[in-house]
Amino acid sequence: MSATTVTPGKKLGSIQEYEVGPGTYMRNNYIYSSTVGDIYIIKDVNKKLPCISVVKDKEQSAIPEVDSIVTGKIIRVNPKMATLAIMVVGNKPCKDDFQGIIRVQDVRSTEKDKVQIYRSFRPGDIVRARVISLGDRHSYYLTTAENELGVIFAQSISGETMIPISWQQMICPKTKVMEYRKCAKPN
Amino acid sequence: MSETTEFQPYAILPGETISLDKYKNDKDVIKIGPGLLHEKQQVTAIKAGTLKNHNNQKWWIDSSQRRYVPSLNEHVIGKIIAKTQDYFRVDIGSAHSALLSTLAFEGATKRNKPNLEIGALVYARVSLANKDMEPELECISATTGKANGFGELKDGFLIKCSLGLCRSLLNPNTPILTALGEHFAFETAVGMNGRVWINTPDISNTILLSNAIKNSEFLSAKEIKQMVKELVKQSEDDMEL
Amino acid sequence: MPGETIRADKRTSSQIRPISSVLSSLNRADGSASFSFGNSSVLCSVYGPQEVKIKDELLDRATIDVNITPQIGIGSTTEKNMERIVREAFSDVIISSLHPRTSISITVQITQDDGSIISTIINAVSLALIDAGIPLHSTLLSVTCAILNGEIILDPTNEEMKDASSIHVFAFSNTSNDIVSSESTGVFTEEEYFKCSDICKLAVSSVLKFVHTAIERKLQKEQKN
Amino acid sequence: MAEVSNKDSFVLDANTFAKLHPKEFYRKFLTNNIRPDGRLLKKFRKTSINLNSIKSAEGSCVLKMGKTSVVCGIKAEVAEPRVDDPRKGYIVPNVELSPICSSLFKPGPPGELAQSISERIDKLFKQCKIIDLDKLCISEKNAVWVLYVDVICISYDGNIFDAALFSIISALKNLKLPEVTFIEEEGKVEASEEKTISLELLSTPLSATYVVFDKKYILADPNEEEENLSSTSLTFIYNEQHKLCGISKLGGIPLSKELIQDCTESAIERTDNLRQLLDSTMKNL
Amino acid sequence: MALISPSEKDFITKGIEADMRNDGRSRIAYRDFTIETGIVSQASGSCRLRLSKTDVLIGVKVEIGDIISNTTSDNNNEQEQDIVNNQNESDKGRIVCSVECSPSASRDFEGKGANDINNELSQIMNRVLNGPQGGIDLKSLCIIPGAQCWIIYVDVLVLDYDGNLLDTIFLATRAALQNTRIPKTEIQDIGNGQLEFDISDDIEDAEKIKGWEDVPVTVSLNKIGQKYIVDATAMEELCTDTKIIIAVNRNGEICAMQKSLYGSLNPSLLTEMIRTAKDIGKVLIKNLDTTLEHEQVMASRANNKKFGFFI
Amino acid sequence: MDKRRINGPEISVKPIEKKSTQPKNNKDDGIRKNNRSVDNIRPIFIKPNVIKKANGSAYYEAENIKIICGVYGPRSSKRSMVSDEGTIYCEFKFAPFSCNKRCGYIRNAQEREYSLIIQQAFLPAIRLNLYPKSSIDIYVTVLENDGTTACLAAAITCISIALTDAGIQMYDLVAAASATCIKGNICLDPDASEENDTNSKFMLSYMPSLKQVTHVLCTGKMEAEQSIEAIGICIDACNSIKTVMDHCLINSH
Repeated sequence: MSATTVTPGKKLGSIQEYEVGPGTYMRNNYIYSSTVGDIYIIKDVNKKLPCISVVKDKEQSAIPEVDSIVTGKIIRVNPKMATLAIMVVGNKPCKDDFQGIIRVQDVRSTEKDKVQIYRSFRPGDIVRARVISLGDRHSYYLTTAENELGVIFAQSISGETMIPISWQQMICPKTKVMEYRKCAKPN
Repeated sequence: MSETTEFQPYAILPGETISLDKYKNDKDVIKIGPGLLHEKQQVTAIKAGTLKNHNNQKWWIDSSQRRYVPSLNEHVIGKIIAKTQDYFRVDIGSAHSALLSTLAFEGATKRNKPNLEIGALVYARVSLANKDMEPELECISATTGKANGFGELKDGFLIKCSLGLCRSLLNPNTPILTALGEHFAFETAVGMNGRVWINTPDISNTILLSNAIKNSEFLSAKEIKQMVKELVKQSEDDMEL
Repeated sequence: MPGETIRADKRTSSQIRPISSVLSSLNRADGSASFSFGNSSVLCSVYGPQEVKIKDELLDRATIDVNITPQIGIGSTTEKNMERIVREAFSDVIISSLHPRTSISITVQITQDDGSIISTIINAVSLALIDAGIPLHSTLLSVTCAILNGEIILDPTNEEMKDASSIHVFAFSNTSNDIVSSESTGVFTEEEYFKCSDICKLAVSSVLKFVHTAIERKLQKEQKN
Repeated sequence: MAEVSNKDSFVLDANTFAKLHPKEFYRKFLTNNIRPDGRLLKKFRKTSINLNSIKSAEGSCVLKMGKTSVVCGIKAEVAEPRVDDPRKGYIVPNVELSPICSSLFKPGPPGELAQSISERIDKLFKQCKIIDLDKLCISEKNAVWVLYVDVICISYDGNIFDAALFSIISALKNLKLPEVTFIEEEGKVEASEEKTISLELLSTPLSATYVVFDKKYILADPNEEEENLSSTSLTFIYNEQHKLCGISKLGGIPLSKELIQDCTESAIERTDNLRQLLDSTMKNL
Repeated sequence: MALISPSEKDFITKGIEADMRNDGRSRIAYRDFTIETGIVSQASGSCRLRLSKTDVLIGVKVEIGDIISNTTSDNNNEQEQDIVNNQNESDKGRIVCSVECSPSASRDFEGKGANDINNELSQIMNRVLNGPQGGIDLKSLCIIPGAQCWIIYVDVLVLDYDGNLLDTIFLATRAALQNTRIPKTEIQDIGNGQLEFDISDDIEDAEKIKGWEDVPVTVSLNKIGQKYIVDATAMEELCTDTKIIIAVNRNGEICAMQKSLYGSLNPSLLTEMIRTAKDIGKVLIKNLDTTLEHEQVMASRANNKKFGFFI
Repeated sequence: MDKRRINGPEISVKPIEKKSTQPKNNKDDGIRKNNRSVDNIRPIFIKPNVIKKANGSAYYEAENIKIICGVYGPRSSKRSMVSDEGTIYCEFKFAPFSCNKRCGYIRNAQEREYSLIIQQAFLPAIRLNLYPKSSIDIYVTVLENDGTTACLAAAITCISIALTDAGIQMYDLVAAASATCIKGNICLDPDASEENDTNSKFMLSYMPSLKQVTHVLCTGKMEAEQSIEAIGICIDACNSIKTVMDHCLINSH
């Protein structure tokens, strides 16, 4: 049993003592814990008060927030946009897939209007993108207009894993057939 | 085009393998067309029909079905089902409705766009067809960029029939169209997606022609000539009434 | 085989009832066929590849859905179980990767049920798929057999199935002689099961010959000119 | 064009790789004959049962098979028998796959899987004599027992048919029906509090299920992920005299006779283990 | 849900904190109401009640039904089935209420939203009126124990809505039950233990429902900010985060209590609410009875002709 | 005739209990038949994380009450309205074999009402502003029912554990207690037989450390002061239940 494990609703201290961190909340100038987990007090040099947070060990499913990097599989493509099933948020896989859309003007930063969607994505490709807004009822809005974002895994027609050779081309090692994709820069 | 030989036995069922190695002479490559699948060094049939080949190089299964699967550069007749700012949605009888960009017309520019009403018929060429995408159409020919026949089909009458019949109508030496041509003046457009458009000044002729075309599917050349003669006689009696 | 028992309807134990089938009997469906073993007859129609509802859409292949309506009334759990058997049997036969994000819907109406109805349905669906020109890896055909007081009888009627000790439905394809789909109920031993599967394989090859001639006759009618 | 080394340019950690490429993830394990959850290919998951824990039901069994857990409860009520067989009682098996056990199932009426399993269990009761329905007769033509056998799935992790069948058989085996007398004039049935009679089963059929992954690996007792990844499933139902009560091969890939035969020994062994487990749990009840 | 702008909400909340409401009422003051009873001829009893703009019409129909009706009786609505299920004695009648909000009353009653609200209101009415706390002597409704009994169907139609719907419904129901007449029944014993009954259909000797005076009325207390108000208007209801419904009968006993909406409240405020509800409830019942008597007197003076419906 | 399930006979009835000849030994010295003390709550056992596919789940057992609850979410909500705050959806169901009289498969009015009550009890406790556009789906199945109001209170306690197990941020755990009035005394945690005898039911759900009542439900005739006394008793019960919940969460953490 680690030092102090707390359950939701436990009074941790007053707002004069600590800064509110993740897993805690403030109500009539007292700080309470909002999840079950261990208390971590991190001294932050440029802030005068230490920041208190409660961390739950069993990672629960994350949900996409604005600016978080998500990874997913393309499920549908049409000239206006590509639809993506978000399977991983950051590096935590989520239990149920969320739906995201990459609009044709968010595919890349250069020559936005000359983008042909089927030269950028194909159904079945694994794509890494960034959330730009919470979007509408069904899906989040995503963008791949950065070098590290785009297709990280694609299969050629013959079913081989293709290797990116430039930011917009991939090659199938077996049949040497070249296909167009908006590839992500390998890290 | 040299005649196509029919390969015995007569009918092929899906799953039957076809041995082509005795036709494979060393230099040229055997091409396999629709209805056949090349898997693990053997060719199997995936549709039922008769095996046809074109001087032993191109092999395919000739089968007739009713559902159209778009493929590149085929001429189709579609009906406009929706209009948006920069493209029309066209129903061509395939799984997904096709997209016809407003700029894909001869002489169309951002400002003067063709105005087609919803429900209008259009004769177009398939410009993009792959299984992952919705098919796209163009009303300009691939080579000349001119319309040459593409664009809206005004009035006339549209009939739906099987793909096999449409393919045979496009084949010049099928008797039906030439036989009818001798007696009636009519204008027609045949789409590979099982749709035929017929236009004559006189409505009764149009109906007569469309029935003739539909019945001609299972008739031999002789029976077609006989049928056309009767139709001509019958239409002359109506004239006298 | 001498001394073979003759059944109620004068058939020997390894004799199938007369088969009859009509192709493209419906003009609005993309493909349709009716098939019957004696009085068990079924009408099947196929629509597709066509638009699919967003919630059933699969990104890399076509969604196959099967709908069976019984002779009288609306489908109950028995029909739902048959739908699952038929859909799973055809899941690998249909090359669904050629038409991703579409739906192939198979509708079956049981016009008369007099025994071995699942086999009749599988054969009717195969013929309807062929008629619709849906790409198929192979032609799947099926025959039912039952063990009635110790003896294996082919293509049992409802009466025979009632007092049979076990009923076996087998489906084979024309590309491999392994069992594609099999559904056996009742009490039986392993040897009986494999004996039944061999007998059914023989019967299926004779059904395959019938289907072959049926398709050939239809093609000859079409290739007149 | 520069030849690029084909090292996987994107290093993904284990569980992201499992989420994005489930099939390759499994192949990497199966090539050396082990499964991601540590079991050998032919190994069944640990099974435990807990009998008669629900007092409101006449017979009940809570079953855990790995992460799949189901609760089977039997309620006995009285009804008039059918006209054509006045001595026969009813047995009404139903499997509920409610949204509580997995996100696969939506609220509303039972889906195809639940209906097909209920149908297969109902057919099993009809075709192989598990209970003698005449024993359920209270008084001919006026009152018979109706056994409502309801299986509620608590946590769905694949192979729900084996779990449901085993929980039904164990619940039936220690069913406690109250002793009843039929009162002529009021046409009612009166149950006495204390004395209960139990029902002896003519045969105890139990099942073992396998799935075929990638046409060559046969996995016993698949969990939910293995069920999704493989297209062919094979279920054997054996009774206590090692006679088959049902074989069901669903799905596309054709299976040769040898493959089927090599599953039957392990199926017989599995169903015998389950019977021993049931008897030992009943002994130290 | 109808929407309210944050500034409006803030204005109302501040007002209530300072014990001032838009229409000048104090926090525990009720709007006055007008009643007309006996206005629907076919019903056994009826009443229309308007609490300023909230307008409700109640029709009470008394019918004969069988007591244990777990067989599929013809109008097998679910509500009735539930009342039968949890009423296990076999010598009691029952009361079946159903509320119908007509979409003309307010935008919230359109489409799916309507039947959620209808279900909730009917459920509360059924729970309060059936059982000893409902005040009505259910045993008196029984004709032949174990077989036939009187069933009182209370049908509520909401014509217009300006907040505090439930209190209006209960006031109107109590008035309608007071106005209801049950035809007289004679029971003959036709030998071999079978009982027979017939109903005399002249109006004179139809009696009142026994125990209608003990029927409770509800007081809805809406917590806004840290204070609570009674008889909230539609606008005030939009600023409420917690609503407590307390049913009180004429001698101040609590017959039912239920919280709704999304907020929470501390126990001391809850106990204060219960005490205020008790007093307000008693006062409310008293002046409901005085208005009914007053209407009786007015009606007898104008020799029983009732007019003025829909003015 | 439900076409989607296996159907038994049209009507089936429970056999009537023969009035057992020898009288039950109800020497009623104590107020309650099963001589539990007035403020006795049946011993509670809670075990989190029992459903693999659920984000969070919990199993609750108190002698003859057995409840299983699964929490799915936060996940994209199919329900129409877009809101910058998360929503809660709850489905409460009695298993067919859970009550004395067999319950049907389709949720009846009482189960729909309990689902609504649970939703209203948890709305003040969950930090919904952290889960915009998502919905938290709570599914409760009662496996064995010994007192319907006690089951409702047990379900609320069990859901708090499941929500925390799912990692959903909450202002405070929600504990709930039920009570009834027997011979003028307020008795806690009534079982089925006690509930049938009296018609009064009382249920209160409470956030112990924020000291806020999130839901109260009461039927049956009670003096005003008595209901206030009942509220006090239930709040003390909720505080003691909270200690059990804390203990269970910290152990399984």
